[in-house]
Amino acid sequence: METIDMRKAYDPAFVAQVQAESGQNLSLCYQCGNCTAGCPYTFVYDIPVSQMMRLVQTGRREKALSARSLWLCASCESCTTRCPNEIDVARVMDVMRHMARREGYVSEPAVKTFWDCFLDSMRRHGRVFELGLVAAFVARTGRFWTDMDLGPRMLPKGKLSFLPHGIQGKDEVRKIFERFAARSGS
Amino acid sequence: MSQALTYAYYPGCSGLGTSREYDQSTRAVCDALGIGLADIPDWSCCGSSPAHTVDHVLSAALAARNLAKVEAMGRDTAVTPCPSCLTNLRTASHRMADNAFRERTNALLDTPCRNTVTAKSVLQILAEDVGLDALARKVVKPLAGLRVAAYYGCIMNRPPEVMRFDDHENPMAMDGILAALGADVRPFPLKVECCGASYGVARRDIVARLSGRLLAAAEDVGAEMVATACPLCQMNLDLRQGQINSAGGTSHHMPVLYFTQLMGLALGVPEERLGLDKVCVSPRGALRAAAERAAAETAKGSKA
Amino acid sequence: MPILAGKELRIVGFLCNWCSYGGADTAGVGRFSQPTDLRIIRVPCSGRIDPLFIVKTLLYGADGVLVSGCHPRDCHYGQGNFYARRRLEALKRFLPIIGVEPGRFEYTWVSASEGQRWQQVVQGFTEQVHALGPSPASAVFGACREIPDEKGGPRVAV
Amino acid sequence: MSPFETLKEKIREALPGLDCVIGWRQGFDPLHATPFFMRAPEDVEKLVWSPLCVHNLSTYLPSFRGKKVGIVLKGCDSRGVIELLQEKLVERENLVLFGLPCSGVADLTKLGRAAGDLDRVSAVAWDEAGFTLATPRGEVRVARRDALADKCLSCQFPNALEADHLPGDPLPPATGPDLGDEELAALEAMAPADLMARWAAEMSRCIRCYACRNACPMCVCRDHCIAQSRDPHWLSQEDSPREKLMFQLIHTMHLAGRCVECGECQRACPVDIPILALRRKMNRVVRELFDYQAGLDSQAVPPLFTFQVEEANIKERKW
Amino acid sequence: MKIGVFVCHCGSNIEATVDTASVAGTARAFPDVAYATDVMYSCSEPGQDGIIQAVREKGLDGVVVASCSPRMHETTFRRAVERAGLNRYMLEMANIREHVSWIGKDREANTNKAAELVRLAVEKLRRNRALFPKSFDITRRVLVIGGGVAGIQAALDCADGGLDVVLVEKTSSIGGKMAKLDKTFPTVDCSSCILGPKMVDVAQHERIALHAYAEVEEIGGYVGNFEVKIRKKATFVDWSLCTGCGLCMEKCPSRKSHDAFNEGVGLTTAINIPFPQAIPKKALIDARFCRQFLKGKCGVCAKVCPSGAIRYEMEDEVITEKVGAIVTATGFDLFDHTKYGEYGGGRYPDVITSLQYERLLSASGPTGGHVKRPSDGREPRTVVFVQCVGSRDTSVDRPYCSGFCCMYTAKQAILTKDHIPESQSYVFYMDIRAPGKLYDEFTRRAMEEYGARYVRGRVAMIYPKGDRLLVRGADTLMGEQVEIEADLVVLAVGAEAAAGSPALAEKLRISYDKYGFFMESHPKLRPVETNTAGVYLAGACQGPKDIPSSVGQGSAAASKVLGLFSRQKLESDPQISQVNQRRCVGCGKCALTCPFGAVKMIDVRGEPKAEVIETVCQGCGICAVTCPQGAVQLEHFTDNQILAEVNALCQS
Repeated sequence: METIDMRKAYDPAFVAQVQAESGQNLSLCYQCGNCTAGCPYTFVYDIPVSQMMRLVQTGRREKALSARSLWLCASCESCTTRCPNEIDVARVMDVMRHMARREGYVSEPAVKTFWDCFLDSMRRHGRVFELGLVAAFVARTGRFWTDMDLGPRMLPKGKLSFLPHGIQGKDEVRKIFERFAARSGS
Repeated sequence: MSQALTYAYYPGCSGLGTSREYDQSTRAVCDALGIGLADIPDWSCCGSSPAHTVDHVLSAALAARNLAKVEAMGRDTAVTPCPSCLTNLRTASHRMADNAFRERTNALLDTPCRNTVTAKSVLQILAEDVGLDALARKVVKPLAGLRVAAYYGCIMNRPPEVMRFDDHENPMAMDGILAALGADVRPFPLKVECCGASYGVARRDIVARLSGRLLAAAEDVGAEMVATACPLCQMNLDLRQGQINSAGGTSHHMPVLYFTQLMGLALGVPEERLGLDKVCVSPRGALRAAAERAAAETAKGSKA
Repeated sequence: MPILAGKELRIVGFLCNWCSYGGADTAGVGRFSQPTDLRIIRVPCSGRIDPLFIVKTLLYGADGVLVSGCHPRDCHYGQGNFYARRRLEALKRFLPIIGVEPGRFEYTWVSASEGQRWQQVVQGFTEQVHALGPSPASAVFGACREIPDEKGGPRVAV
Repeated sequence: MSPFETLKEKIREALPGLDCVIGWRQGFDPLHATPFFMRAPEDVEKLVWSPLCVHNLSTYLPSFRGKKVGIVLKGCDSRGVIELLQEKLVERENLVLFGLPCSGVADLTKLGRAAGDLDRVSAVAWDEAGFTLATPRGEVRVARRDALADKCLSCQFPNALEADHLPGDPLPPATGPDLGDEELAALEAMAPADLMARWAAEMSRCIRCYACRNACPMCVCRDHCIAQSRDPHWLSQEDSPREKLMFQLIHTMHLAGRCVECGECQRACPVDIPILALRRKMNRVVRELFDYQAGLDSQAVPPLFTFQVEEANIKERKW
Repeated sequence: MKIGVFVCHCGSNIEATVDTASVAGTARAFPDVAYATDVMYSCSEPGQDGIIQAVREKGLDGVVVASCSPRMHETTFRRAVERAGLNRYMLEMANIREHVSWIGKDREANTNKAAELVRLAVEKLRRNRALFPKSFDITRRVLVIGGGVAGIQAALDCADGGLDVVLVEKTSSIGGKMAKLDKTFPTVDCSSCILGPKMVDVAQHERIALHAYAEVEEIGGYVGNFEVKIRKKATFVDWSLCTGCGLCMEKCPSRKSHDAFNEGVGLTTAINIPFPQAIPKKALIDARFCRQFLKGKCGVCAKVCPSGAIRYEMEDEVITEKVGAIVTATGFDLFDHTKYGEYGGGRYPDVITSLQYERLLSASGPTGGHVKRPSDGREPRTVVFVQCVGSRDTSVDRPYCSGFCCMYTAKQAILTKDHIPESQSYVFYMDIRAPGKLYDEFTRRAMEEYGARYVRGRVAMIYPKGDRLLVRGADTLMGEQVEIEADLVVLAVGAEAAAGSPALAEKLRISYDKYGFFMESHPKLRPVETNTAGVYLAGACQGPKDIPSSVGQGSAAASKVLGLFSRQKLESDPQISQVNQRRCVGCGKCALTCPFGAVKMIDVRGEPKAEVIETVCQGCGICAVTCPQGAVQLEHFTDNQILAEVNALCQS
């Protein structure tokens, strides 16, 4: 295991950015571990959430933003609700996920692809077209086996529409995405 | 309860698809209870989880487009059955209380949002507006004998500063409703634990583990049915029950219904308006067992 | 105060000895940094503060006056802050009629333990007074001249 | 017998047991009535009662403390008496109160404005509709609402609130415009710096005669007014608008919750500074905060000399 | 007048951000200032000597010390000027430390501000005059409020020192929290064996009058002469007749009454003596459960009582006691763990508080000292202790450390092993706080000798799984989520201010912090005094404290009372109101508003005039504001003094 030079490893800009974008003061965290204790996703995380907070405290941009945990957080709010220091932990995770996305850290590609497909569907139709979403996901990931087992169970129930529910205001929704893209300069 | 009670209604995208029965039963139950639901004209997706994983302003804007529509309707309360939509609508409102954030949000919109709308869940209005005593009086087919666990999902009540409804660790609104319907509501300990959310498609292992734990806990407290208030929870627990069983080597056979479907049954709403046929694990067996149990109870009672 | 012209405004505080003066001490002990504008006059109780002291202070050159006492029910003398609350509230509502902006006078309650709160009060009030700028009183009435005091003879200026 | 004649009869009857009865008599010219201390029954014949009886005679009462006196009261004057009773500066058992219903008194400044020069008015008459002034230019007619004191136009207490004798039928409250409110609204609409400058300009006319104070029935300090003391030393002798305004504010604060708004301060001002507005503002504040008006109840405690643990109308501000 | 100004460096505390020499230089130009200098430590002996020397050599008649807060050292410097031959009130202080040097780093602005504060002090001092205290008689009795170990110690020490003591206890027995404990750390002494004899001493001490089941209703008066109204709550038993035989408890048919002494772990009878060692050992009826009160008929206890002591018609009685000093020892309450919904919010019977566990461990407890689960009476094998429940948790408004939970948890882990050798304890902790003699060694023993497994992390949730409890927490040292299936979970609940503390503080006119703990006069140097003369603090009412600290404070408070009463008479503070009767018009507004009735109206040659009763006036100055002609002036805070301060600030 490497020895860390605490001074060199500390990226003050990273700490400041996370705190500014999340509106949370990470120095309030005293590492009690309550977030990790309650997090239903700890079992799939590479770095438990309390240590994600620690990485912010110690200014470890690279390690934090490349964590798979960021992409596996479901924002279930267990950590935020139970934090004894009232830190909105889920928001901090969300903000780091924004940063990771912007800076090209994608350690769980399938998850990101699913979300991208979801947003695409929304952008295109104004509402989410579930069957189209899964189809797009399969197409992009090549994971043709995705939920194939569920098809036979669902189709007879008449739950899945084969056509999207377009709305009149779908241009408005598209413009939201466009303005957002223009604002963030991407 | 006033007959004139009418809310702006936001069905949410899944209401048109995978949770069609939730939408149907919500409308049927509200109808039966004299609560008017006025659909928000030309509503769009709230942004759901994917939007807030990208950016909080984008997420708020997608939600705020709908809030602005409610404002245009001249209403101040919007109700939605889906906790995920609810979270997005309420989080958008919560953050837009900050003027700078609201301005950034409105910059993405054609029609600016004034942030005058309060979003509430269907569960909240049914629990708060109707009243449990009044509800109990309207029951025509009590759910007597039905051993049910009320499962709220992780974001119906959390974080409490945003959701402002019921207890965030031990919510009781649905328990209260089901009890008023006559059901035998079990003390379910994992009411607010996450089911795996939308990871079913990309990481089904997550859902198998988390939802599997919920089903096991429901069985542990003797429930024969789970009542939910969330489309994603219902889908994970019901539609993916097979995946759960094969991943965990279990053999759960637990019907998972929306609480509104159970309300409809008890209030005597015709079954075809409740979409009972749309759930994967059939509730028939559990309902029959409950009815038999209730009959036996009554017989015992009359003998004694 | 020419050396600090433009940086500081003249803010006068009237603080009761038991709670708020102690709270200001607690803030000092905690090293809670504050703007330097405020000058504190210590009185035993907020009930000792004649609203006319405040009128006088505002008319004779202060840009802001801050009064602080014990929280209601916590007065060291039992009732002083209850009387003060009535007097000060009446004064606060009256002052605009002579052209004193409402934001130039505030009264609040800070206990001896509330160092952090005192910091926030001072910070907030100072910002509020700076947002209003210098009081019109000096421009309208001119700078105060030497006032011969009751002991007779003019005082020596600083 | 007219109510006034009845009252005179009552005064004649009471006088033997009293040190004096305070009323009004004709003054040095047709427009002025003047305070009058009746000691003998024959003095009563000189007593006058007219819209020119402007003075609030209750101002004189504290100087008769301990002696038995009578006093003739308009409604507004009676509030001064009640306030003095409340503060135990006069004793009820030593007073005989002769009340008269009053339909308003003239504001000589207003009449002067209409007549051009008050000194050259040779006669004055009045009726329901107004005043007629005989001037060298001929008769000048002034409508009631242009002639009466502001306070009379909206007077809520035309009848003495406390009286031993109150002949005649009580009058209803006046329903005219509240000019005081309008004046306050106009002042409050001004920018703060302009308003302060306006006061400075007004006060620059002040000659520090203290007529405002001497006319005030609630100014009970008399020889010990802090305006003129060295201990305590609130004011210097400097002739500046600041010092003069400070005195007005001292007067206003000392009157908070005690002022009966008789307007004597402003009426007495020889240079017509609108100082009543300050007292009126404070009265508004006291009324909105404590739902209290001075001079209505001799048993009440003025609001600044008491408190509620939970104040209904004072909300703690967030700091 | 000749004034000397002494500007203190306070080492670097002031000098670092204030140019004290420049302040002294500026001060030399102030009116009447004859001498000004800066000093290193004005409060030190050489510092004080320097002041005294300057007064004598320069012929000063007044001194301004610019240093720390007057709340810190005003008394010190008053004594110094007195030693120099001046009246002690010819001193003013400028607070240039707490209000200047410690709150800003801008040396220029600070120096300027310091100089202005000195000017303020000089202008006030120019109007000071010599004041002389009056002496008055004192009542040599002390009231002790609260009969826990701190109050017991204070009462015994005062009584042994020859004072008459009135001890008021809210519950029906003294003993407090300590009486409920099984053992004490770090010695594992039996709690009732060491407390019991002290309780008996209280009962037997001829100088102690004990009012149990009583509360302080009202407190009037001042140091030396307080008048206290005490409400003796109705016990429905005539204690002068009750012998504590316990026959009533044996026969009482209402056996499901809340057992407060046992923290609700067991049940008791409606008429009960809370525990065998209770002092006084007297029965009382809990009317909430008594059939006589609920149903109007029963009367069993009245029938069986051999001394005929039962009085169903008894009512509260309010008595008045005169005392000269008060020791407040009202202790603490436990945090209400039901606020933690994630730990079951009180819904799971086998999730209990640490004090409930003490009762399970105690041989005199409801289980006779056998550790049994409340749900099924089974002996637990796996016991999980969760620390910091209601401590160091901002989200429940308890950000402070309760101080003693780490220690009692270690003790309970040790006792668990003693009671059930085959058991295994787990302790979830955040940090171990054990800074006391033999304390850290004790927690080490819990781990090393008794095998308690300590896990560094908080617990996020507890929920039932079968008939056990699943405890899910984190091991932050491993960075892992961990689960333990436990038979019993003990929550180490923190301390909070006793219910009703703020109300009592208001009666006592002392300050309390935002959590309800009483404020000491100085956190380091005056830990048992309050800012109200004659009122002292002992024990956990001032902040969470363990037994040795509470006992120490009980003795400390007693020594303060004994010191106070060692004087024949007390001196009144001369900073009180005075009436200039020449200016008084006798309107009586001052008398109307005085909270103490210290102003009376007298007749002076036929005219009413106000007069201040000097030993009753407390110097608040409310009256001074009511007097329009300024006839009432508060000495040392006269209109002219305050106006001089205002002028000093407004002309610069």
